[in-house]
Formats: sequence, structure tokens, C-alpha cells
Amino acid sequence: MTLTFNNQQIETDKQGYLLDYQQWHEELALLIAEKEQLTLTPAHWEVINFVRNFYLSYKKSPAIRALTKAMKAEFGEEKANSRYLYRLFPQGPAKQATKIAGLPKPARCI
Amino acid sequence: MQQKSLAILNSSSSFDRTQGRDALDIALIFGSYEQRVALFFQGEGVRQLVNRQQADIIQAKDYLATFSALPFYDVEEIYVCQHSLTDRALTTDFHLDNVSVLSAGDFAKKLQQFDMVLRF
Amino acid sequence: MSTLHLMRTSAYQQNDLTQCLDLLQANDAIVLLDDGCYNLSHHLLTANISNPIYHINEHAIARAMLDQKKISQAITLAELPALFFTFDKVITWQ
Amino acid sequence: MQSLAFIITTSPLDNRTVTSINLITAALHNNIKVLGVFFYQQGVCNANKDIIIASDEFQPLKAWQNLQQKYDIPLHLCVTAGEKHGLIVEEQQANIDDVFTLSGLGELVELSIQATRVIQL
Repeated sequence: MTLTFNNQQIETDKQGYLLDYQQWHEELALLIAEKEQLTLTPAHWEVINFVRNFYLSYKKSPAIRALTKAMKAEFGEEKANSRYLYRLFPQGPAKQATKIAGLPKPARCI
Repeated sequence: MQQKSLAILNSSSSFDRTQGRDALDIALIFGSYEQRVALFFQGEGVRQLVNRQQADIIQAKDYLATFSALPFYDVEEIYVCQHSLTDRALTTDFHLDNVSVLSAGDFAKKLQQFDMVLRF
Repeated sequence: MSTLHLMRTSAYQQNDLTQCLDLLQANDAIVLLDDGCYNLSHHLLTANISNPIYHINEHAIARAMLDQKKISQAITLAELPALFFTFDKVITWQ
Repeated sequence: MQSLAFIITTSPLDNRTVTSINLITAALHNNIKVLGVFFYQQGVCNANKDIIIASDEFQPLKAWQNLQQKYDIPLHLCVTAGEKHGLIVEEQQANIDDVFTLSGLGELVELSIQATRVIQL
């Protein structure tokens, strides 16, 4: 599977996750989000950038609990809950935010 | 939820088969389920803590970087056996903070405090 | 607190037994099964360990291993599950 | 009531797997409740129904099938390990025998909490 961006072919897996996270950039994120039928707001970007930085630091896409706990330290209580995150990413923040952030699909069991 | 405390005894070196990674995944999931989890490093397992390893050079997944995220999974206890370090001429120059270095005797006693032990 | 140690490897090949003995506490016991039965002749065990040692009889016989120094009590694999509950936990060395 | 849960990490070709199956059977014969078996690491290969072993050798899959059918013990397979070992293709149980159930590691947590003792093999 591939995504086409500026006549450039970007490889993805069957579910649309980038095969090489280093190919990611913000405009590509917009394209992936469009396929997910999401219009990105600053609130979405906050999470996407957070998830991406989490991955770059720890080499692991965070599961929901770890994500909320880590976000709590940075953004405070009101954004650090799964209800808030599910409202932004209805298909699941771990699955959807990592996909838009250009990261590998999180392991299903963690 | 009921509680059962888990000690994970790591005895394999950093890139020995998939031992370290598989142990870490278990730690993360037990932590996510709000169970008390501790990581113990004994024997060759202590090599997983050594600072400045570069997994990417040998195309290995850098799962050691994930250790620093353990607090987000509520895994706060990390113990290493001093005797195993000394045996290998290793210092306490680790790639993460909050590692408790215990004498062989204290290491064994600490392990006893847990309900269940899995070894990798 | 007490631990039952299931030893499945030979100390002639790996150092699991050494590590196990480093952790061994007064109320612990060791069960030798599979290749762990080769430890029946190993000096680490024959040199004054006061903890109970068991071995799985059929596993030792299969490997032509004899408990020549009488350091261990032979049990069958069928007797092992009941032992799990007489200790607080079980650690497997493999 | 005393209960056990087992974690199997050894390949079906490893003689230690025979030991594990005999041990689980022995527990059941002694009226010890076995809450489930969780297959992890190489252990997931025990679920591969396409493994062919000469008829004069031990048949691990047959033994697992017997255990599951006779005693109704859940046999859980770690999804991620299953994927890595080629047992799951496009979210389908490609070559996994029917007696096994696909589970996440969360199932291992549940088993661990419930069982009196967890035995890693």
C-alpha cells in the first residue's frame, strides 16, 4: 500500500500506518487524517505531536493509560483522560493518533 | 481489581533472543492493569542497564529506551544485583535513573516480597 | 516466605543453577526436572546444600542419571503439582 | 480452591513441552483446577496446525487438543507473538488450530490474578 503525496509514493502497511516513521511530516499527517475522516484542530495536533515525541524518546507508541499519565504531567488534568482523547480520536487515540503521527501500529496486546 | 505483585527477573543480556523485550512487554501490561511490578536484573541481565548501548548499529529494536517510560506505566521499582555487576567489571553507569543497587543478600530478600516471579 | 525452584537446565551448560543458589533462602527447595537432572552429580549441589532437593525420577532415568551421592529425593512428575502449593511461589529456571 | 495457570514458552519440538503437557495433565488428575494456559514467545508455535511431525514421534498438537477437549481448559495465544510467528494473517487466525483462543497479554494478567500459582514453563 502507498500514499501519494506531491507525486511521491510513501509506503504504508495494509491499515495505512507508515512503514518508515522518518518519512513523516505535518502535511502528510493532514493527508492521513483526511483518510481517517478527521479534521485536525490544534487540540488534535497537541496529541499528535505529543505521541510522536513520546515515540521518539521511548521507541514505543504509548498505550492509552501511559498516554494519559504522560499527558497529565505536561498538560494537566483536564486533557489527561481517555474521554477527552476519544472525543478527538473516535477510533481510539492509541490507534488513530499514532497512525496520523506516522508511527508504527501499536502492538495489539499493549 | 484484585492485586498480585509481580517480579520480573531479567537474566538475559540486552540482545539475547527476544528475552528482554518480551519481559518488558509483560511489565508494561501488568503496570497498565494497576498491578505492582518490579524489574530485577541478575547475571547477564544486568547488561540491559548499561549506558550508551546502540541497538540501531546492529539493527536491533531499541527497547532499552522504553525503560525510561516505565513510570508512565506505573512501574517504579528497578533492582539490580551488585554481585552480578562486580562479576562483570560493571559500574552503576546506567541509562536510567532510580535503579536500586542491592547486595546479593538484599536482592534475594527483596525478590521474596513478591507474589509471583517470571524469569526471562 | 518460601520458593520452589524448578531447575530445567544443566549447570554443565548454563549458569542458571549458580544464580538460583544465589537467591536460595532457608525455606526454599529445588526440583530438578528435564536437563536439570544432570545437576544430580554437580558439585554445586553435592557440596552441602541443606535445602530439600527433589528430582523427577522418570526424567533422571531417561538420561541415565543416578543420584549416587543421595542428595535428592526422587518424585514422579505426577507428584509435582501438589508441591506447588506447599511453597509461596514457584520460579522456573530454563 | 487451589488453582494453577501455566505460561508455555517452549516450541512444540522441544522435549520440555512434553514435560509441560504431562505436568498439566497430572495437575488435572489430582483435581487441581487449571484456569488456563497462556502461550508466549516460541510457545505460540504449539498452535500451528500446519506443523507435520512423523507419526512415530510425540504429537504436541494432538496432546493440546486432548487436554482442551477433555477438560475444557482455555488455551490462550498471545496475539502479538502469533503475528510475529506467522500464525495470524490480516487479523485472521491463519493456521491456528481451533482449540486455541487469540488473546492479548491482558489475559495473562487476569489468569495471574486469579490463579493460586502461576507456573512458567
